[in-house]
Amino acid sequence: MENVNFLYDLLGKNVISVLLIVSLPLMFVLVYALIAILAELKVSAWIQERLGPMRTGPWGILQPIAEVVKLIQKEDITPDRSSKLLYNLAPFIIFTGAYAAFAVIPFSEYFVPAGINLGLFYIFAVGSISAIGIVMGGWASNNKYSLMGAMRSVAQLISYEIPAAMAVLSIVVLASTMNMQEINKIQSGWFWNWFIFGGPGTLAKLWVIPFTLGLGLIYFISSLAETNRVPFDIPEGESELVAGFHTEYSGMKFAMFFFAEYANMFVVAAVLTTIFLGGWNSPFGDFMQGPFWGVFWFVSKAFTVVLVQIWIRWTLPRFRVDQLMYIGWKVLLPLSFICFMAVSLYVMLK
Amino acid sequence: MGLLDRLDDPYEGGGIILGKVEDLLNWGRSKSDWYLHFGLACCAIEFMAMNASHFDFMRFGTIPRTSPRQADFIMVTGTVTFKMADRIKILYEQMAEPKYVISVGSCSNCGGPYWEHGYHVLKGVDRIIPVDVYIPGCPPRPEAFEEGMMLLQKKISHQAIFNKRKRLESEV
Amino acid sequence: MIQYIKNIWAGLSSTFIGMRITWKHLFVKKVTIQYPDERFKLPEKARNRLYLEMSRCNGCNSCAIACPVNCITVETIRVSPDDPHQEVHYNGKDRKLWVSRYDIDFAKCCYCGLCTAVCPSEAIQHTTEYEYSVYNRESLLYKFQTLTPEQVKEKERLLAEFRAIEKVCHPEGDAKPAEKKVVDKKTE
Amino acid sequence: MLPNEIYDTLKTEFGDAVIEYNDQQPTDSFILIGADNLFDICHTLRDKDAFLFDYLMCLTAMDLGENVGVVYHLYSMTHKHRLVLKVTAPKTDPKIPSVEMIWRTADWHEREAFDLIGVNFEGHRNLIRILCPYDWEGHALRKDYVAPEYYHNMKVSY
Amino acid sequence: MSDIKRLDLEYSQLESDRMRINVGPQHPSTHGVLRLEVEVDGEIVTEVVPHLGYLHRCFEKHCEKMTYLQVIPYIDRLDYISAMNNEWPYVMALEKLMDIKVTDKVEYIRVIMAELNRIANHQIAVATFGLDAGAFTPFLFFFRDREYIIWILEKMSGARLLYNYFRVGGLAADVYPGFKEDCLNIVKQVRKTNAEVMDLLIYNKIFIQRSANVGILTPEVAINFACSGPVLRGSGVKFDLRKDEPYSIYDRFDFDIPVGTGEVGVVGDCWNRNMVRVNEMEQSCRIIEQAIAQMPDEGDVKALVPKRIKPPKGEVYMRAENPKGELGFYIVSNGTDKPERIKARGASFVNLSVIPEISKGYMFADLILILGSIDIVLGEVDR
Repeated sequence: MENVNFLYDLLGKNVISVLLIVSLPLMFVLVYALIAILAELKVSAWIQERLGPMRTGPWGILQPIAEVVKLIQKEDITPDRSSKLLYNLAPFIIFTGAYAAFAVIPFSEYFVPAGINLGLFYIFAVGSISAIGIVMGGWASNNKYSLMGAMRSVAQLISYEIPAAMAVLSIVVLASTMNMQEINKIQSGWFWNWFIFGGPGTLAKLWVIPFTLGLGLIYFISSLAETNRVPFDIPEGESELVAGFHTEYSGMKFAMFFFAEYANMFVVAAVLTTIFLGGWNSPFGDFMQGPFWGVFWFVSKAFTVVLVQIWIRWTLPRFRVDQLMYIGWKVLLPLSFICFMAVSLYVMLK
Repeated sequence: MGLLDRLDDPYEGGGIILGKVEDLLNWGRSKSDWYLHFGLACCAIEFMAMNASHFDFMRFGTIPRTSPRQADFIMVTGTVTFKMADRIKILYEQMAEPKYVISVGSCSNCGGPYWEHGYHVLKGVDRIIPVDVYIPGCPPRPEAFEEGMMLLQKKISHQAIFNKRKRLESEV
Repeated sequence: MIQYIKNIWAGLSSTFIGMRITWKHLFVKKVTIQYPDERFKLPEKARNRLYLEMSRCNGCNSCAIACPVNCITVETIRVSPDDPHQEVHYNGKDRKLWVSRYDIDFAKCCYCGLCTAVCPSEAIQHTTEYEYSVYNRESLLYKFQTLTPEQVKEKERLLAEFRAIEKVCHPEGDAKPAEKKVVDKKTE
Repeated sequence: MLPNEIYDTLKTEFGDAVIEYNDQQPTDSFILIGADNLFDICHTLRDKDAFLFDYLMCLTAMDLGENVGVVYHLYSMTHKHRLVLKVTAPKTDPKIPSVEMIWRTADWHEREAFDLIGVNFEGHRNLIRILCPYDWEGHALRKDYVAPEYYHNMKVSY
Repeated sequence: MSDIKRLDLEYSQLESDRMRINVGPQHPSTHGVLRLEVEVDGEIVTEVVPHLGYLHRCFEKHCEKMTYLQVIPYIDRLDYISAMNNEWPYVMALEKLMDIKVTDKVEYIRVIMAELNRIANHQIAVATFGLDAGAFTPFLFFFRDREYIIWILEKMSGARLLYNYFRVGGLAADVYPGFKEDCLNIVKQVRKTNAEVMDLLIYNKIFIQRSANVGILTPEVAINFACSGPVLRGSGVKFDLRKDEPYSIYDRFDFDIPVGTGEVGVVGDCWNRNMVRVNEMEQSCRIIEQAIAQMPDEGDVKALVPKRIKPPKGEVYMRAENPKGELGFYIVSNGTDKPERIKARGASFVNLSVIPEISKGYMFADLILILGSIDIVLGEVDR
């Protein structure tokens, strides 16, 4: 693919531009995480007829900044009987896993840090890194709650990887590419060209729309589980496991977990946006279409998905661990197979 | 309390830049207070009521944490018994610096109604951990909790990291 | 199999019902009272901090007796007849007792309202004041007496003088026994 | 059934073990029984069709000076009648048979009575302190109880 | 402390990796300071040992030192969520001991206060149960409504939580103008929120999955453990002191006793126990409406008893249907103005003792729900 990166064109391919391109997503992650934290606080408050943070800046919009300023100053405790190396390494690994996924996320037609051809495959590969970090952190903390949280979390991540992968695979079959930029390009045009509505095609695609909608739902549910959000937040379920695998973490290391969680939320939302919701494409054909509008559309779509995740969090109770496995293996997996076969059939007939 | 306890530091100074940085850091600490809710007795119900929609404690930037490691201050709401006292001490020691304690209600202030004949009641949580703010009441109104919170924020924002600050007038 | 599909449907539909409810609540008017800026109006008989109107207090000690937690300490001195500061009570009678000490320890107080119920002169009252958090617990010990320590000493001296004279006049001791009335419930 | 009828029935069955029937107002009328036969009497009260006292409302131990007494408030869910039983034992050696096997609810009530008054329930499977810490000394609700000065280096008195 | 451990033989002989977890005393969902020593085999709970006493505030010792009037503030602090209900059996016991009849108006006000407080208590119970299951929003909806109830109670008594309102033979204060309208508004609001929460929480599929068929308590076990209140009724036993032993004026009202029906799950599980509470709120609303309609406007509520209450020598056990279950006071009077002995039979204390029995074999997450469904208040457990 031609994969034009306008910054390379602008600055030439040297160290500075590479660093800039690498750090742009980092900047984005930091700013986004702050906004997402604020959104979480505010949305939860409004749903509950409260106001949320009000006294830090106008309407409390500086609240996340205060949190960061505070977390920097907090003492960094390493428990005495923990496994020091693993304990200290875990947050970095988790954050690396979340951040590395940003490498292939196409923010716009012209901006994707690394437009590799196996983009979706890469995301799944990198996404699983966080499982290692979680189990490291949970085990090294030398805390029973942490250990239980870590075990649950890993079991959950592994189980839900499969339906999510099946959902993505169906779209790969539909688009016949794993390059995320390509997938986006296929979906250009009006919103009925999005893969959640069966992708571009004639009216013959009508019968496949329920299946692609189902795939979108399956991916969304699995993504909730992969990011440990309610109703799948059993690894850190407050009422059972105090704070789950990060019970013993404090200060900046805890902040890393925090950031990684929100970054992960964005990654799954971005994947959902890319493969189902048309990525950086405008929903209205050529209206507001363009490289910079692309960033706008992409971010706003992804952020809407994040908001829905937050919305669900403050609506539902959480599952029990066996029910979670049941849903993963006995509901989502068979359904995703059915949808996959339907989509394959559609591709064959096309 | 380590770094932040240098109110009695003999030399003054630090200059404008350090002063401003300090302001920022103190602002961050005072505006973002994660608390370990230590619900013990009656006051805990009022505490829940304060977290509820009508009073909305989160307006002050307070977020509940269930793990002491991540908490900035601990709110002891209720009667502390001897059986419980050791645990409170352990939890307090597990918290990361800088840490603060708010003692809520008569019982944790000094044993409250149980101060005279309560053979099993610790007469004031300040006998085992240092308390920063005392909120009187049995139980205090939710607004009183919030007033205590503002008092704590005031205290935090007057603390010194780099240079000496004036003590709070009411604290002397 | 039918049950299986029904369960999935129930799960999805109840989730959407729940989300619809929370969505509605996202936009309703918020009920929060933003405390330091706006306040909830307390009912008049709200039981918060106690206040003692010293000019009405006649030192009868019934509040200290009624208090279940003994947070009120009252000490009184009898008014000697030749005291220059004779005071007339709110009900027109002469003051019999100088209240030399009236302490309420709000760290102990349980705000039950029993002391206000027994007060004959309505001197002690619950107020609607609830904002008095402090940095030091000692600040919660409120002293209500209006007499300065010098005045207390003066009164004690006057009383002692009066007693001495009385004793001379009535050596049999048919007058009231000379004592400084320290009222403490514990000794009761 | 009224308490006096229950008393008559028990008296014929257990003889001297049922000591006294008291119905002086305003006290709830109660039956005083000897400690030795308590278990059997309670068993009869629970299982006999005429009584069916399947619900132990309350179990109270109290310090009576020289004796300690235990009061059982019984209720029958089927017949809707109630009964008060009383047992006493000397304070120096307060041994009373446990009814934990009859009414499981008595488990914690008896542990509490042991904790606060020091009644020794014989036959209780797990008679340890329940409210005070396990290393607490003395029985707090006895009239002659003096609170310790320090507990784990914490001053007890104000 | 080896004697605390009381493992059944068959368990201790099994060779498997078990983990002992300490839940509490400071844990987000132990509803206070209960400590459960839980032995888990993987995620399955094999043994639960409750340790109490972390809030033992020596209530019974204080009673012996106080006069009868001074005991009332301490009684508020037993079950601090439903303080009005707590005071009632105590004053009733003393009234029975001293043979006092209270006026009709007092009775009606007491009923309304107690039922309002029952609604407030059940709101907390259902809300925290939802919180244990992970649903945060219903918690705040209930607390928003509870605030309106609290405002009424505050206007009546002066305090928000610990009212000290009932007196022997009367009440501390009369109703304020506009009381009836406030109560009727509350009833409306409670019904509205209940309908909403039904959809949001109670009939939510996830919630049903979590709480139905969990922690099944059979009626026989419940009676043998002397459970009471919604815990007993959730098991299908139709027993309510307001109907079975009508005290005060409850025989004048028309209301039902909700029991666990097994509509979802089986009778006696957590969902049914919780549902009984939701239904009881509706019944309380009905009682309040009837009481408001029947309440006489005229009449004195102040007690016509001497300031120093000196009941005659005697003993009395009085019980009343509290939101949590049967609260009984056993008062031994020795003829002076201070009681010889007061024993409080707390409903939570008795209901909690059933925990080790019904939580074996369920998952660790279920244990939290079972604990939540029993609705304990540690002030009443530890006294």
